[in-house]
Amino acid sequence: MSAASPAPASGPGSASGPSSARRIVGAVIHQPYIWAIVALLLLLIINLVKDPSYLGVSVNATTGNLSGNVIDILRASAPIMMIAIGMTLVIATRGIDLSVGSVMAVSGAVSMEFMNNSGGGDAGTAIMAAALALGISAVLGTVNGVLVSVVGLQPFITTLITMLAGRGLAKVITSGQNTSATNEPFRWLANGTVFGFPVIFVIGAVIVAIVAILVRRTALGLMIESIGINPRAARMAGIRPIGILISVYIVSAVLAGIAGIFSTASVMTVEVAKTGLNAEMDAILAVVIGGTSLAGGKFSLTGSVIGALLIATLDKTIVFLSIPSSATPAFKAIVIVVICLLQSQRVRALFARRRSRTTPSAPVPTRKETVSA
Amino acid sequence: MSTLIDRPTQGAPVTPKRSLRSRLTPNLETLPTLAAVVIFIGMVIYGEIAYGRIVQFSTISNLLINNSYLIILAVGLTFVILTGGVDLSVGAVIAISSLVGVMLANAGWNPGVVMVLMILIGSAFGIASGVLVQYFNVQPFIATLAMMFLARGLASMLSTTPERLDDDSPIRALSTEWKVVDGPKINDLITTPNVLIAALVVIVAFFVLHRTRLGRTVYAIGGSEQSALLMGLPVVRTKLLVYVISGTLAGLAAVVYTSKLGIAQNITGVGWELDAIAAVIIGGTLLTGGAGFVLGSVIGALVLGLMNVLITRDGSIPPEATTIITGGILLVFVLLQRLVVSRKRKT
Amino acid sequence: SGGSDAEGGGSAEGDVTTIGFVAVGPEGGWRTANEKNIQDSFSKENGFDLKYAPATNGDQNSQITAFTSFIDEGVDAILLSATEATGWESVLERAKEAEIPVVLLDRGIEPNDTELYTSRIAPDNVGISASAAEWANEQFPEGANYVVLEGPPGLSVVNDRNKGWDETIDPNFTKLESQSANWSTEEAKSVFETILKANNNNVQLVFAQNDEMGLGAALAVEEAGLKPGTDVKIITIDGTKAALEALAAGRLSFVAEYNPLFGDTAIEVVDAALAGETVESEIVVPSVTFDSPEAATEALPDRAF
Amino acid sequence: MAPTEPIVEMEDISIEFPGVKALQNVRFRLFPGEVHTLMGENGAGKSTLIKALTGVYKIDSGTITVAGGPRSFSGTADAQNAGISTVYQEVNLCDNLTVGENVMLGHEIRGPFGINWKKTHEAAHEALVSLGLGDLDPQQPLSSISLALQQLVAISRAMVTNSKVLILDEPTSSLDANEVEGLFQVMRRLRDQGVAILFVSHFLDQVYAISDRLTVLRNGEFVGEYMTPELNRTELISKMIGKDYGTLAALGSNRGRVAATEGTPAFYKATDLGRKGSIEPVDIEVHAGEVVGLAGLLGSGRTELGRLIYGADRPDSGEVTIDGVTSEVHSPIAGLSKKIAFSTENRRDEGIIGDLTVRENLILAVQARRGWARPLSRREQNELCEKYLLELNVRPSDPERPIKNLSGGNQQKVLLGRWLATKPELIVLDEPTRGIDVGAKAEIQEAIAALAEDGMSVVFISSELEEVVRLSERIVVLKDHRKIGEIVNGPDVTADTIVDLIATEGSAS
Ligand SMILES: Nc1ncnc2c1ncn2[C@@H]1O[C@H](COP(=O)(O)OP(=O)(O)OP(=O)(O)O)[C@@H](O)[C@H]1O
Ligand SMILES: Nc1ncnc2c1ncn2[C@@H]1O[C@H](COP(=O)(O)OP(=O)(O)OP(=O)(O)O)[C@@H](O)[C@H]1O
Ligand SMILES: [Mg+2]
Ligand SMILES: [Mg+2]
Repeated sequence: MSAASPAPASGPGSASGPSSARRIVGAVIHQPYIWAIVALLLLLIINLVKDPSYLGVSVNATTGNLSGNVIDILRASAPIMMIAIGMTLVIATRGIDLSVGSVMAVSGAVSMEFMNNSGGGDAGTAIMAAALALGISAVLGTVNGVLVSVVGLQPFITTLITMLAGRGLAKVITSGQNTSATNEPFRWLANGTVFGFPVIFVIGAVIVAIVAILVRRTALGLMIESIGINPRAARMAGIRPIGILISVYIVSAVLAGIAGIFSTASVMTVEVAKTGLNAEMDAILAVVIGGTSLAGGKFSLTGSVIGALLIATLDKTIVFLSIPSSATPAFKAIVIVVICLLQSQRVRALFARRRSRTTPSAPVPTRKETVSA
Repeated sequence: MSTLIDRPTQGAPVTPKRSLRSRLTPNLETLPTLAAVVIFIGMVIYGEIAYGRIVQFSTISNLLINNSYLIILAVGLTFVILTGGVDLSVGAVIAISSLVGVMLANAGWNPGVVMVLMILIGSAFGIASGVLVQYFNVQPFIATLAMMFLARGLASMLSTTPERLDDDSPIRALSTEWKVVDGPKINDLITTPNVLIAALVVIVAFFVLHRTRLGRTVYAIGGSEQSALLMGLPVVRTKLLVYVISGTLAGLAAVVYTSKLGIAQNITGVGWELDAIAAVIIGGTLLTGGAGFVLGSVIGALVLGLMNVLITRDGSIPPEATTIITGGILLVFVLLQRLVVSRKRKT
Repeated sequence: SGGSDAEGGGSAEGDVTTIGFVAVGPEGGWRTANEKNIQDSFSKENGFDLKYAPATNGDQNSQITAFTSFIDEGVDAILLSATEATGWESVLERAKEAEIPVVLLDRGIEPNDTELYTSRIAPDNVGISASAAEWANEQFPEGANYVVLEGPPGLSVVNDRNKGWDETIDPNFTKLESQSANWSTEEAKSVFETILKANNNNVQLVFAQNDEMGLGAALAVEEAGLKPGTDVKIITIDGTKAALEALAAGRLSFVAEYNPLFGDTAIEVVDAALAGETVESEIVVPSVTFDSPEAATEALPDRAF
Repeated sequence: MAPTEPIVEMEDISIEFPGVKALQNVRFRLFPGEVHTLMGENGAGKSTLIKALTGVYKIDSGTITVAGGPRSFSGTADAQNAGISTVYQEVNLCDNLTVGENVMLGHEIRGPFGINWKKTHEAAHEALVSLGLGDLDPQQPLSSISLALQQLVAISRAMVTNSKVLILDEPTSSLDANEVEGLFQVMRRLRDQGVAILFVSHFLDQVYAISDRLTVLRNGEFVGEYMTPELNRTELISKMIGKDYGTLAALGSNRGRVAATEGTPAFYKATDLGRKGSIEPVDIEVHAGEVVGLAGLLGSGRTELGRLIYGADRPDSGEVTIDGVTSEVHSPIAGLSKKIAFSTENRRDEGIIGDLTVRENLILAVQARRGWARPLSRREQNELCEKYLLELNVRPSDPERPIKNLSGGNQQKVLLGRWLATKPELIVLDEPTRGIDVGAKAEIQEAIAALAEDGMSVVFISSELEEVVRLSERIVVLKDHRKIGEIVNGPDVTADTIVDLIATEGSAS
């Protein structure tokens, strides 16, 4: 499903032979996101109990596309995946980006306003609109990055400010109106299919793969982690934190811009007060569920992708089971709490102790880590 | 085998210079808070000149009455933020606590018991956050986000329609308006029990933070949790306690707010946690913990309240600009703090 | 320095009447049209100085702050579009004490104590959703499976629109589900696509409580390879231009207008109140319904919102 | 002298961290009224034993008896309540608070209106006075005083409570001789009052000066318990390192090579290098293959000068030529690309990247210089690791272990490896041997000498003057952030030469 992002520990090239499959399974079981996978499977099973054909994918007779709940989930997960990937990188540097939801709204507002005014329905207009939207997103990301790295403001407060101002900016762009446009190629981004698969998911997966290669096949990942773990030491070792921090916030904002395009293209309307609302929370949850610590440092893109899928599945499951969607937060809360508990040292130590009754193994010492918000 | 450098005995280590610096440094620490006070006064003066009728009994009374809940929330968050944590759940806790409270009061429960229960609901969420943070090493952001989701979700399950407190409910008495000075027309100096509750909370919080070991431990944890632990301070208990304090005060804020409006609703308090955090930051508390004052947070809450009043008075600011203005003001304050901190590092 | 008299502020300069408008703020097409209409009506040329105070994120507390601030300032009259019906007693009493007339726009207050305000000008939410239900009853004499897409649960509009619908719809209709899509097109599309799957596309009717959600539902229907208007009929409330265009194109089936344009009425009421005349406490703004593409096409050219 | 009942008795203590047996069946006894030193190489398990006693780490097996009864503490606070005060190895204070608040944290004096600040500050002053810090203002922020003073402040915390047991883990690592003597006087006084003191230090002089009894650990195992006077230094060292003292004795001196660099152009030459508020303009030059020592009192500005050479801080005056080329070194990466390396004295905050593995830490600087786009292949990384872990004798030598799990001394070696891997032509070593055991110290000194022999330029900073004299060819002496002189090393130069220079310059000004 998420073959796009290579596991940080074992590169695809190194794994070969019949034992490699077992080794990958073995490696996955020890990953912190194993519980997210379990939760994801559980949700799918619950849905299957309600409707045994839940996982069925069929070709829609009228549209000729693949259709099914799984397809819907993939589609819904694409925007979350985008912002979660960007958020992962930001969090790895010990930061946080609360502005992604507002950047989504700005990006959507820019593209809708542009297409609405230019009136062109062709692919060129769509590309121009998207480029403009991503450009402005990048500017917002630069503002975040510069305030955090050069001025030295705290990421939480910096991005809280851009979150407030960004939403305002989106409203200014459309003069407070929800703006629609018609442009078939743009709409196709979110609603079309290639080889029966939703374009939006394919693009999402490709972008995830690009980001994964960019950070894992170069030394960027190592540098990002170094900055997240010990910024002063990283600088002394010759890493340029300012450049990396600014780029990370730009990447996060551009990915949020893409998410904004995705979610406005699906209805071809930007709703200035709604588009991307609380999206930052979903992204942060996806990252944490995926096993990346908010304290920065080691990160897992695969984990975040799984986290995004889990959140999309949860959203869909609530509606599928006819539970009032206003109760969704409560279910999210339960999922987070349970997964965080399972990931915690204390609970893992408990498991280890239970296991050590049969095989002698190391009890885990209680070690306190300094936690920063 | 080894000789260490002998320090010339009489060459005392620059003590006089240091004591001068030490007399200066506390001022630097209070500077962001002082700046908040100055800007608040500036806003008052500007408002009075530009729009008039700011410096009058009723406006000031209403500023306090309308923001007493925010002051209480900001005080609670000051504790949490001083330890380097954050509590995102307070807004949602107000929703669930006031909903449960009104429903029980209308079901005929003793109002005293109901109010205590409302506060305890806040405490319960605080304990849950604290346990997650302290015992399971969940980051404060995530733990309290989970509690925010839980509280909001439970509130929506309880009721999605506004629950109205009976007209004769004694809980409403907390918002009885007492005229301290009866001015012409409605220009009276008014206070309500709610305002007094908020004032009491501020005084007690100030005392706890500056005059008890608990308070000092809060600051120490904010400085370095690891050090506090190895110095033998009760870190575990204190960290748990700050979340309980924050939760409890959110419960109290629910009582205050409910008594004022007489209703409770599942959507009450959306985004108030951000208002409270903004108030704390404007008041000069560092988000990384270890430095700040509870009185600053009160000023921060009043700055936000006054800003809303001024925007209303102006009456021509487009709605899309309001959040930009809030963001801008916040930016000015944190830049100011940043300046102070870097100035301090240079000395 | 607190002393002042009520005449000191707004009307001291002569004919300019200062009006405080406690508003909701951008929320959707309908709200924008409504608030723009009010702002345009109470213009400088008409002798008004309108102070516009939108709520922050629809938070009632910010409205109360704005309201009290207007009282403290001593405006001549206050227009109130409450985000929430309840909890207004104490501030309204203060306005009364300060002798400032209050006119409620759109949303009413609960409990509806007419002593506390001058008049309420609004279309009839209950009546409008009832008219939508009547149309549904006609269209599906032997009933149908339907879904309600509602606004954020808890809002009084949502409760009113549910009330009118539920009271009127025939008992032989089956309500498959009532789900919130938070007034949003995007959410409505996502929610409805799942509902369609959960019910194997066996849905004949959607009651969307605003235009935006109805348009989202139409997209989901098309996405599922069905035809809106034929396979699934969609009812929306508000009557914005976008909805009428969709109705004209056959993508929606019924649009009930919730008329936002009552600025002129509001001016009359305010003038009367300031002149000391008694005003009717309940003024219903007449609204129309559109039940066919033709009706929509006809209305479109001079649709103001 | 030794009463019959030990106040602390640890039997068969074992602790295992993932992959490391930090302690195996260790026993330890502490009697009232004695100073008992815990000896052992880096990573022998000294700090771990202390943390086991105070409950910071849970023991896997074994028993701890305190004052006659079995005890297991849940942490420092718990141990403190039972009369055991501890000063841990790294300075653990809160630098957002004042000196006095740090001293009194948890022991503030309370009155009817909460904490009585006046009395609390007075008590803090008293505790500071007992360590000879009477002129330190308790109201000044901790962050404004030097690391050495902070270490003393940390110790004075222990003076506030009337403890029966006092644990000091390497309290002297950044103190000067006077301060050490002051501390020893206090320790003797407390000992005479019947307090049991557990002491850790790598300085043998200090150990012999203060301790009554020794326990030696090696590789997490108990080697033996001895009365100090009954064990001579050579025997002690052999017990610690498990082999003969010969390696250490054989260590030569660089003094013979002094003249070799005269006349040739300097590899690194700075004129008027300075930075406001940290160091006044300095002229300094280093030749290829030369070791230049920086000597001075604590806080004299040696670190600052080292940082300016590397570019860790931006100089605001001065001209630098490297290899004859005028250069600007304004950031660490600029220093690195000019083939300068800098090993920090502040290992925890500026050195290691705790959660990364030894391998990642080791290659970091090389990678930073190559830039992010040209990653080192896994093979290249492994080669670097193999080479330097072996060369510097890092234990354990597993490159995939998080560096934070290594003992302090081994972390230091990995960091040295990080810099050597960049093949620098000039390396600035700031206190590379601080807190390092005798064996490792000798190894590192040897490595430095060998590097210079191979033509590398070295700037060597150490508080141990003998070390500076032994290794350097020229010694730059700093005082109060100024360069006050330069000594060409020779047979008649000793530590006292430098001390005299500092003292006379002091009285002259
Ligand atoms: N938290 C930890 N996790 C894993 N391993 C650890 C941890 N702390 C220490 N160790 C390991 O335990 C062993 C003993 O370390 P300890 O810090 O006790 O050494 P030490 O004798 O105090 O050395 P030094 O003189 O360098 O301070 C070392 O091998 C170290 O790598
Ligand atoms: N992190 C810091 N915070 C505040 N002051 C500092 C800090 N580091 C150094 N200083 C101050 O700068 C001055 C010079 O310190 P520096 O570290 O250069 O001295 P040094 O000669 O290297 O001594 P040391 O043996 O401690 O390394 C000292 O007075 C010290 O108090
Ligand atoms: Mg140690
Ligand atoms: Mg130094």
